[in-house]
Amino acid sequence: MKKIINNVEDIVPELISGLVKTNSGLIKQIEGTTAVVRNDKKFSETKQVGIVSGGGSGHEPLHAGFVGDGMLSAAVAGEVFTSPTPDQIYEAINAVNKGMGVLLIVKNYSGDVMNFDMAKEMAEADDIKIRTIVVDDDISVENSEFTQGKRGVAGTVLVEKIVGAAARSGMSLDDLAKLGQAVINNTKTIGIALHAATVPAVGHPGFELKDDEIEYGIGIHNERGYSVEKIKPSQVLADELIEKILKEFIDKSGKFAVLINGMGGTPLMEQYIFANDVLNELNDKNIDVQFSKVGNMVTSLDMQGISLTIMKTEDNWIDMLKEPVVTIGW
Amino acid sequence: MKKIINNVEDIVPELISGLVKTNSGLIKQIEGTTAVVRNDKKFSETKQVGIVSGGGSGHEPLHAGFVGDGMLSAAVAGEVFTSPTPDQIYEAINAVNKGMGVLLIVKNYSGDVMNFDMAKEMAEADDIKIRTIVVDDDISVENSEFTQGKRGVAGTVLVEKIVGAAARSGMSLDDLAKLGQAVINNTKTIGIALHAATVPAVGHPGFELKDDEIEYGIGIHNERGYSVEKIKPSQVLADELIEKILKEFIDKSGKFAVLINGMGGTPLMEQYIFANDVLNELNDKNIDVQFSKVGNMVTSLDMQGISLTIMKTEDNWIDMLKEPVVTIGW
Amino acid sequence: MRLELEEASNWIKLFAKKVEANKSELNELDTAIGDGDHGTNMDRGAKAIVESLSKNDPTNVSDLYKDTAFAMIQKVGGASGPLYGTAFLDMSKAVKNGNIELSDLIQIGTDGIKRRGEADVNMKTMIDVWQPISDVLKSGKLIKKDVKEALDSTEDMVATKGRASYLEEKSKGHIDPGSQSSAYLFDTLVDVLGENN
Amino acid sequence: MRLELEEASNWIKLFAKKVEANKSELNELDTAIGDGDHGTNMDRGAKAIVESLSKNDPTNVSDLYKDTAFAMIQKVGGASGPLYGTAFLDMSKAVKNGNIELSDLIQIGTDGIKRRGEADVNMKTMIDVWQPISDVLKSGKLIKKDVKEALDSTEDMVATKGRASYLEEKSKGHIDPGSQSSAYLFDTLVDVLGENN
Ligand SMILES: Nc1ncnc2c1ncn2[C@@H]1O[C@H](COP(=O)(O)OP(=O)(O)O)[C@@H](O)[C@H]1O
Ligand SMILES: Nc1ncnc2c1ncn2[C@@H]1O[C@H](COP(=O)(O)OP(=O)(O)O)[C@@H](O)[C@H]1O
Ligand SMILES: [Mg+2]
Ligand SMILES: [Mg+2]
Ligand SMILES: [Mg+2]
Ligand SMILES: [Mg+2]
Repeated sequence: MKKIINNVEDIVPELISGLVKTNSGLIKQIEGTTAVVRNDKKFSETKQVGIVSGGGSGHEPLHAGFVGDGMLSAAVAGEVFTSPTPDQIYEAINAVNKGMGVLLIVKNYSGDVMNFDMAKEMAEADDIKIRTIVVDDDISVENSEFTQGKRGVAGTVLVEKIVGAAARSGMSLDDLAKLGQAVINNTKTIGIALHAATVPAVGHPGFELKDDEIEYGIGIHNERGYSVEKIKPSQVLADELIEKILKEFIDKSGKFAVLINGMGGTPLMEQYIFANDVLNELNDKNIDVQFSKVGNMVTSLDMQGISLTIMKTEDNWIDMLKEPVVTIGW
Repeated sequence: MKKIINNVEDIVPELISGLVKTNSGLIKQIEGTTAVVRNDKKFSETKQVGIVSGGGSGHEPLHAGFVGDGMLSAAVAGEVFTSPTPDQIYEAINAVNKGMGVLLIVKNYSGDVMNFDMAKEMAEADDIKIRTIVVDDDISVENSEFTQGKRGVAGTVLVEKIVGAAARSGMSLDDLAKLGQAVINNTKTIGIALHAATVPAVGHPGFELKDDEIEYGIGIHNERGYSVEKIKPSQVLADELIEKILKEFIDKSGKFAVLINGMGGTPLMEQYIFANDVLNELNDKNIDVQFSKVGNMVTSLDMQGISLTIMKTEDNWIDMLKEPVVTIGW
Repeated sequence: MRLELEEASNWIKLFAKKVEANKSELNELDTAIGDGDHGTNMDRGAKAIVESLSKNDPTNVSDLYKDTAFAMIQKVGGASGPLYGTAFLDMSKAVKNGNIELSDLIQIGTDGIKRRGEADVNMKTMIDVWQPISDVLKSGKLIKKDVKEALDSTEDMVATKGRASYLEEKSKGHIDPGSQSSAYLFDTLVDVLGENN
Repeated sequence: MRLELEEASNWIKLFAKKVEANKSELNELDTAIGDGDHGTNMDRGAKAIVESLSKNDPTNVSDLYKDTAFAMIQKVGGASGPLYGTAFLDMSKAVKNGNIELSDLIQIGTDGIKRRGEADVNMKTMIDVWQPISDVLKSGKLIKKDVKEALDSTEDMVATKGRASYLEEKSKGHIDPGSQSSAYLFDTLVDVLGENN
């Protein structure tokens, strides 16, 4: 394993320290935690529902990179690929609560769900109103009804963007939770890997792929997918993933949003070539794409690969996606 | 070689097509070229000196990702790692010329210098006033006086940012060229690689490094550096690179700007850990850092590695670096 | 049978030691069907327990379990932190107003895990060790063979909760990592009680 | 000696063929001391030349050289595009008002490269083939041995221009890729002239 790090145990505090040092006007660290909270003037002057997200580290810029006016109020970073602890989440809730309540955006992993739940119980004991939405956009796991359910992956950032825009405009906690759940229901993602990630504490890639193989349906923590196949041209990959995702939408009319997400080790060049193929194919299929975004948003350490997220939007979601925000990563 | 592409010959047009499709409010393609030009309302309504940059592809988001209000007016993309041709550059010049002249920002490679020179000659034949600045921030090549000179690398983006801000504020062509040259003189970069890039037409990494080796002083086109050593902790790397760069500045007082640049295959996590070490060390050395930025700005395909750029600023350069811009990549 | 402070304290410390010694083994089990960090997580928790106990030096079993719970909750994260944390927190509350039977105590911990994890037996989780051990204690003495049997039973299960559930059928044929760490907990309990408890 | 349209046209077409056939060899040379694309670049240029000539079917040598120059300038990029392009553009201008001596023509092309590249002999660039060939032509007939000698002379040079110059001393021991493509140009010139020119 070759990584630009110091001690493996210091990865998260050092990462947060680097983030905060290079963006001090935007975010600050919550003392004694690896959580960050907005540090801009507008934040201290304006009342709104607090939006808190978080999860294991290794997905940068998610989540800390999406803290700022119009997106998250605070983000809590756990150890690499490990949910943060309830006390840290509780601190973040306290740091953003302005009396209008706090919405928690959680990715659907048992660890995250449980730790955020415990933090919620702690905050409720202080009479803070809390609502939780659980993102589960990954459609690669079939039969998910009988299990933990689907995973939360790249679609999370679109949820954070829309909910963040609505919170900025003054929406109430209950309405935000309702909106967030509607967005989640309409957001579908699937990913492929060319090369697995190397978890620093493990020291070798989570799984092995041959020189001409890719894996379909991977998660963002090296969870293996549903099949290994030979690499194909970008165009074919785009067609396959689109077909799989579109099956999830019964009604294909209306306005759609698309996210092409790099997994960390795949350069922008490939992401844009893939984006070109995706948009061409969606256009051929008469899907009306009104918003699209490309880049490393929800990564998996140094994994090489991409994911495709398609969202069927309602109301003014497209406008909310397009609203300018001040964050590191959007 | 595993890459998400179609035909190797179609990489650049498809990449540009993806970029433009996903950012149509911001940039548009100049017909018949792989150059892009600003497409925002303000561009068509405001007069300013045109700022054109460009170079080989494979460094995304550079340059097209920095086209927008406050940075570049247009960017010209050549084949992978190959300078664009003069006719394309000439088209870009024509697309941005509003009568106040056009500044060309060129990285110091003989191909780029010559092709931009020819485009300049073509435009001057049309009575367009042209000035050129040549970025050569890479300090890894010693004895550069006797050769082609130093290479232009990640510092280019800081030059584009400051010159772009000044152009937006209405600065004249001659003053912009003077400013740009002053910025270049004060900008120093050095990079390391953990893994070489794979040029698609070649199909294998440009050079081989062992599992515990890194190469110091690499260029952004797989140009080899000055030494191969064992990987070290981020802190040690930061100290070494800083020491090497600070030697270039006689006067270490004043305000400094810092860019930590990912080479394409290195995740943000490592970049921020490295940034933390860099800022700690500069702080210990009493260097007054007033601006810092972290991210994949000037990449080298899928190369794993980072570069460190330090700039000694003058006048209001820090403010110009901090000014908000509307681009894909800044 | 009830655990007094000294026994309970020995138990928790032995458990922490066992976890630290078997960090890599737990990571390996979790690499096969999870994300490879159960050992790292539990090791962080074990160290936090040791630190907390030596700092607070709890003077009753309720505080002992509470310190254990807080150390797990605040330092582990992931799935195992809240699960062990909830078990011990519920156990702490239960013994607050007077010591209770060991078999009741473990059932209370088990119920905490079930509630927190929204899970039950046969889902290939640590519950598949906690519940059988609780049952054994109710009907008599606990020996290491009981622990081993419970642990081994997870091997052939298909996971329907936790990270291993994404693997569906492919989760079969592997011991559940959380069940292994729970087996360490009950092995060390037997060590404290003696095989003739 | 002057090149008439048919000879000149044959020359350029043979050169394009030779380049296409040796694309990988040029890439390999450029991988050693450059960025590995000289073959890809020149091949793109060669294809553009062929296309342009078949489309425009130039009726005089000036137009022939101009079409060649434009194809190189517009399709090659990198360093070699402007260099070959400038050489042929200057040659086109020179023959516009009447054909000139071949030795003068090649010297004009060489001067164009020197001007564009701000370079001279002994810097391990294509100039180290163009200039010696130009000298040979001035003093008599050109044979392939002359071309080979000029090409081989680049092997021991240290590059001070172009991408290879970043390698400083390490650029020694390798043939310069642009000199190799230039050697193809002059080898095919000999083919057109015949070894007894
Ligand atoms: N919902 C749940 N209910 C009960 N136990 C669970 C649940 N989810 C996970 N577990 C237990 O937690 C263990 C994994 O812990 P750990 O690896 O530390 O957390 P994570 O899965 O977040 O990485 C599993 O082996 C299983 O025994
Ligand atoms: N300044 C220069 N003057 C003359 N020839 C040069 C100069 N720079 C490069 N060359 C020639 O160009 C060749 C490289 O061409 P090519 O690989 O196509 O371009 P690039 O270096 O941009 O990749 C070199 O081998 C050398 O012969
Ligand atoms: Mg985990
Ligand atoms: Mg090149
Ligand atoms: Mg785990
Ligand atoms: Mg080259």
